[in-house]
Amino acid sequence: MSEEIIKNIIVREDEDYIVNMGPQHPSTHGVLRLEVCLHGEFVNYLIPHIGYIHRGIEKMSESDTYKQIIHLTDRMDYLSAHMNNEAVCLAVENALGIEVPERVKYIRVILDELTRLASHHLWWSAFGMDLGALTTFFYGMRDREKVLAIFEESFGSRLLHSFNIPGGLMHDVHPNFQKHTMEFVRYFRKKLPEYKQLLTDNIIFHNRTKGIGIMPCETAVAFGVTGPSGRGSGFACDVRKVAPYGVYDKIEFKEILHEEGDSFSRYLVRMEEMEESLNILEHVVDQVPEGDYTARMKPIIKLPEGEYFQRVETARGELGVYIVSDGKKYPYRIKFRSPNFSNLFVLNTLAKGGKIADLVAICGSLDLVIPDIDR
Amino acid sequence: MNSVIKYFTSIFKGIRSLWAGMRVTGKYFVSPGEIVTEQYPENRATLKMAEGFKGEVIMPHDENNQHHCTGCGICELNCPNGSIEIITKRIPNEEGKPERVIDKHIYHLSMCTFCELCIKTCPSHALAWGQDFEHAVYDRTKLTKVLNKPGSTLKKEGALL
Amino acid sequence: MTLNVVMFYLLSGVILTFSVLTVTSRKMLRAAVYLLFVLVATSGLYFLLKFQFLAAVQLTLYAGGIVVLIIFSILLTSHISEKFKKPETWKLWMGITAFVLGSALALWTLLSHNFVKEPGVKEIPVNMHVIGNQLLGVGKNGFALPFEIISLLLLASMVAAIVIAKKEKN
Amino acid sequence: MLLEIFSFSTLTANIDKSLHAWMAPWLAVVTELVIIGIVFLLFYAVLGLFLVYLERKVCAIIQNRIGPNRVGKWGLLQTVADFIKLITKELIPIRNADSFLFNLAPFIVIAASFMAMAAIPFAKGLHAIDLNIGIFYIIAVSSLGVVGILIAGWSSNSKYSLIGAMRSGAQIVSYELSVGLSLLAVVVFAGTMQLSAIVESQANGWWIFKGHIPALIAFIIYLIASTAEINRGPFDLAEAESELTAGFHTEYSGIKFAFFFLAEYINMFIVAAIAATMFFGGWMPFHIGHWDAFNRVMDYIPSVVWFFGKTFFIIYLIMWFKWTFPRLRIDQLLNLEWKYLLPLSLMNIVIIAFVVLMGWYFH
Repeated sequence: MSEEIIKNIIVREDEDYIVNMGPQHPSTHGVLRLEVCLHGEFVNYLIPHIGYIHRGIEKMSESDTYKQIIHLTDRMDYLSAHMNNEAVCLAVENALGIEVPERVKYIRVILDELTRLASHHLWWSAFGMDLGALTTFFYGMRDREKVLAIFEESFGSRLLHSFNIPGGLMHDVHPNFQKHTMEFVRYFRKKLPEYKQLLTDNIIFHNRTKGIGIMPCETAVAFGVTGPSGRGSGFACDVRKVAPYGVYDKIEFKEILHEEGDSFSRYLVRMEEMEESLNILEHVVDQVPEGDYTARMKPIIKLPEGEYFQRVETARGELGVYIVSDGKKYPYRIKFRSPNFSNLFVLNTLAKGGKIADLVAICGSLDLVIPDIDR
Repeated sequence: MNSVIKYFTSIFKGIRSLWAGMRVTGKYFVSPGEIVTEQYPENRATLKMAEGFKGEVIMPHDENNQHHCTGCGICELNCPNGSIEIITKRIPNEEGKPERVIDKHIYHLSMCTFCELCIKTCPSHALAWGQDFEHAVYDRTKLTKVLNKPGSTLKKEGALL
Repeated sequence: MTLNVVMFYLLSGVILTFSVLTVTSRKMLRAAVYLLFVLVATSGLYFLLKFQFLAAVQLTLYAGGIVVLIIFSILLTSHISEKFKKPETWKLWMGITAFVLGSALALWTLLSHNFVKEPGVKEIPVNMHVIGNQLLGVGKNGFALPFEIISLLLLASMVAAIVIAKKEKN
Repeated sequence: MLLEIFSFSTLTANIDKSLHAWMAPWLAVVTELVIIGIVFLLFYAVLGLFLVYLERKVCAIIQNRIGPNRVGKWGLLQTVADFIKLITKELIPIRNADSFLFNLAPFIVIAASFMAMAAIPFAKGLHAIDLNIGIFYIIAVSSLGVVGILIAGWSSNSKYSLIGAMRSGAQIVSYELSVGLSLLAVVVFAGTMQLSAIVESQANGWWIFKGHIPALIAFIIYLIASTAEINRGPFDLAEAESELTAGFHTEYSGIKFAFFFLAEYINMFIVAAIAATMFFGGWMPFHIGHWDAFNRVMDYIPSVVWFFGKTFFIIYLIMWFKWTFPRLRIDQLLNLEWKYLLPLSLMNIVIIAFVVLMGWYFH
């Protein structure tokens, strides 16, 4: 069944009207090249060409200690840097059988949700801009700035804050962390209706996204499309629910699901996820217990021989970390199952038969981060 | 008849949704107080980075030009990018025995990824984050810095800086 | 020599030059653009004669309408590297013969006509009511019937175009 | 009654008289033409630069930014600096491009906007040519601009440009109908196509008020259709940067690009000026029926101020659209025209004819 869905044979012909979108193109959000075959305004097929910013993170990780890997995972999906780090940390902690302090777990959840919000802000901004509504970009960025200010205060950097380390956190958060987080939640609750008026309810936006790039649930499962993109097709794949980590099992939150599977439902999933993140934040911020910010760890971490796997929910879907250890201080092999890689390759199936403008809308609604594809 | 009504209601609904969007942008147009732009070089005087902002790695020195670095090389070991080089020398101490002290703590800012591992792992807390963020230079060799100041010595005891 | 005469010769020169260029150019889009210049210059002649309504109609219909459609269809069908082949010799000679005969006929007609010298061109004010009444009039000088017939013709050609386009798709 | 003190006709008449006094008649005419040409060129350049500045400021404030603020006071010289940059930039020759057409295209676009500008009444007595088919002439010449866009897209030998040009062609050809029909509404009301006469006909109230609902509908249709006609957002498909990078002018650089850029902004001004003239009375001050005292007070504001005030108000509306809405898709764009705007404006014309016939408007 799923093999049939994935199978798409592309026949190239000499008279095909090929347009190269990328590697530098405004709508691919990075150095991704799409070889698009057009028939007038319609897309016949498209072939993604990846690898323009391959940095060999997996290979580099093989000569890094487990603590040093963290600064590389930051740079895969830079918009969910925190979750990427968490995946490695959890994998190492589980392998060593370390129980991290409660405080760490709660702070990690808060950071997860803040990072998710910041990532969705950027996605909303860029999605609006893809569809030609340039003002959304600045509104989204304006609100994202508030999250980044919280990050900067506590971790010293705004985007790539290698803040998680195996065993806990790098250092304790700023005393004002909780206060500022609550301030942000209140602020953003006021701004969210504007997002709705400006884009969600807009008739042009409806026309551009409703019924565009329909991805049935089977297709999502077959391609392994996870995260908001998969949940927009009704594929219940939220790792926070399926395999809870941290304190997600103690928190009540909804898994946002929409059944239609078009660009608009993927959009709605993310918009409602933002609201849900705010709910989680409100719920969790006051519960952070006092305590240590890290468990006691040896200076040099050596994992026992064996294979370890941990998955987390990043802003874009399921990130899996697979570590093979031979008992040394470096991992023998480390493999990341990155969500964007799977999300990208459904693009041909979705965009085929649509228009160029639809391709842009679909590409935006899948919310791809190219460095995560190439790693 | 039904389709005619539908046609006109769709027009009005469309116009109403467009008007809702225009109200948002119009509101911001008439309230320039909402402007969030930071005018960077002008606000240098008031611009204060958060404490613990990762500008660059520095080695704090006290008023006697003394620092805490023993030259043990743990930071060099822990750095994932090789952006720290430790050069030590041996000088005789008070008892006349040669002792290993830091000669140059070389820090390549151009390679640093600000992962904080050197600062975190330093056993004598000799390193810290500097707040300076204006790193642009015309020559990349200028990004290679020597963290210990010339003529500085090791502070044997005393409170941390 | 008044300015009007200077303008007349200027416009006529433009028309003649670009007409020749239109038929001799071997690149299709260039020919279409030369044709555009010819048509614009023609409307300039009308302006010179103070037939402003006619001039504007000329601009809208020919320059703005027909040439745009021609260019549009060229965009859809031909590639930039395409060029017309040089015409074969016999075709060239046939063309030249047709040109000589045609211009002889035109010249003969012009020269044999007895032109009456008018003292000056008077501007005829365009009255919207008159235009409206004439376009929809059925009596003398009425355009209702020609108007309808032309629209039928256009409809027929549109249907034909759709049929042709449909066929190609299947 | 209109005050004569602000009329430009005395000034122009004086210049005419003094020129004729010490020159041969033909030389005087040529001199006048040269003066008008220079005035228009200067106006064109200053207006273009100012509109670019205005757009950047307006969008900046809408987007919670400051906008240009470095060059000159409030960044007023920013666009001048941009212009200097553009004219000193290298003109990149495109391999396999049809260089003749490639170089010609910007001039066609800019000439079309120039020709349209000539017929706009800027103030009382400040009117280069008052054709008695004024509005028809403007529609006719502004339709020439699309030729420039089409050949720009084709001759660049670039796929993005070609798609942009084709979109633009389809768009302009279809939206011209709605523009024409919505302007026809006012022509029916005023009973003339001469712009000066249309302005005079609004001495006792602007058509948008006198013509109440049908005129309002016509105005809205005109605003939408003309925004589409000048390729501005949300109808900027021809240069949709997220799809086609820059559409038909992808391959242009330096001053040739600046020409397209300038023409786009001048077209926006022309469109707004037409809307101001047709619906908002052009340079005619705000008058209400027979309230003579009120009308006299209004007359003290110079007609130039009225004209530019109205025009910039409409320009602001157009900018407001652009910075709020997402872009339409090409088929939706054509749907909007053929399924909504065109039937509505046809209906509207019939209603207006009926209203005029019955005299159901304020006069």
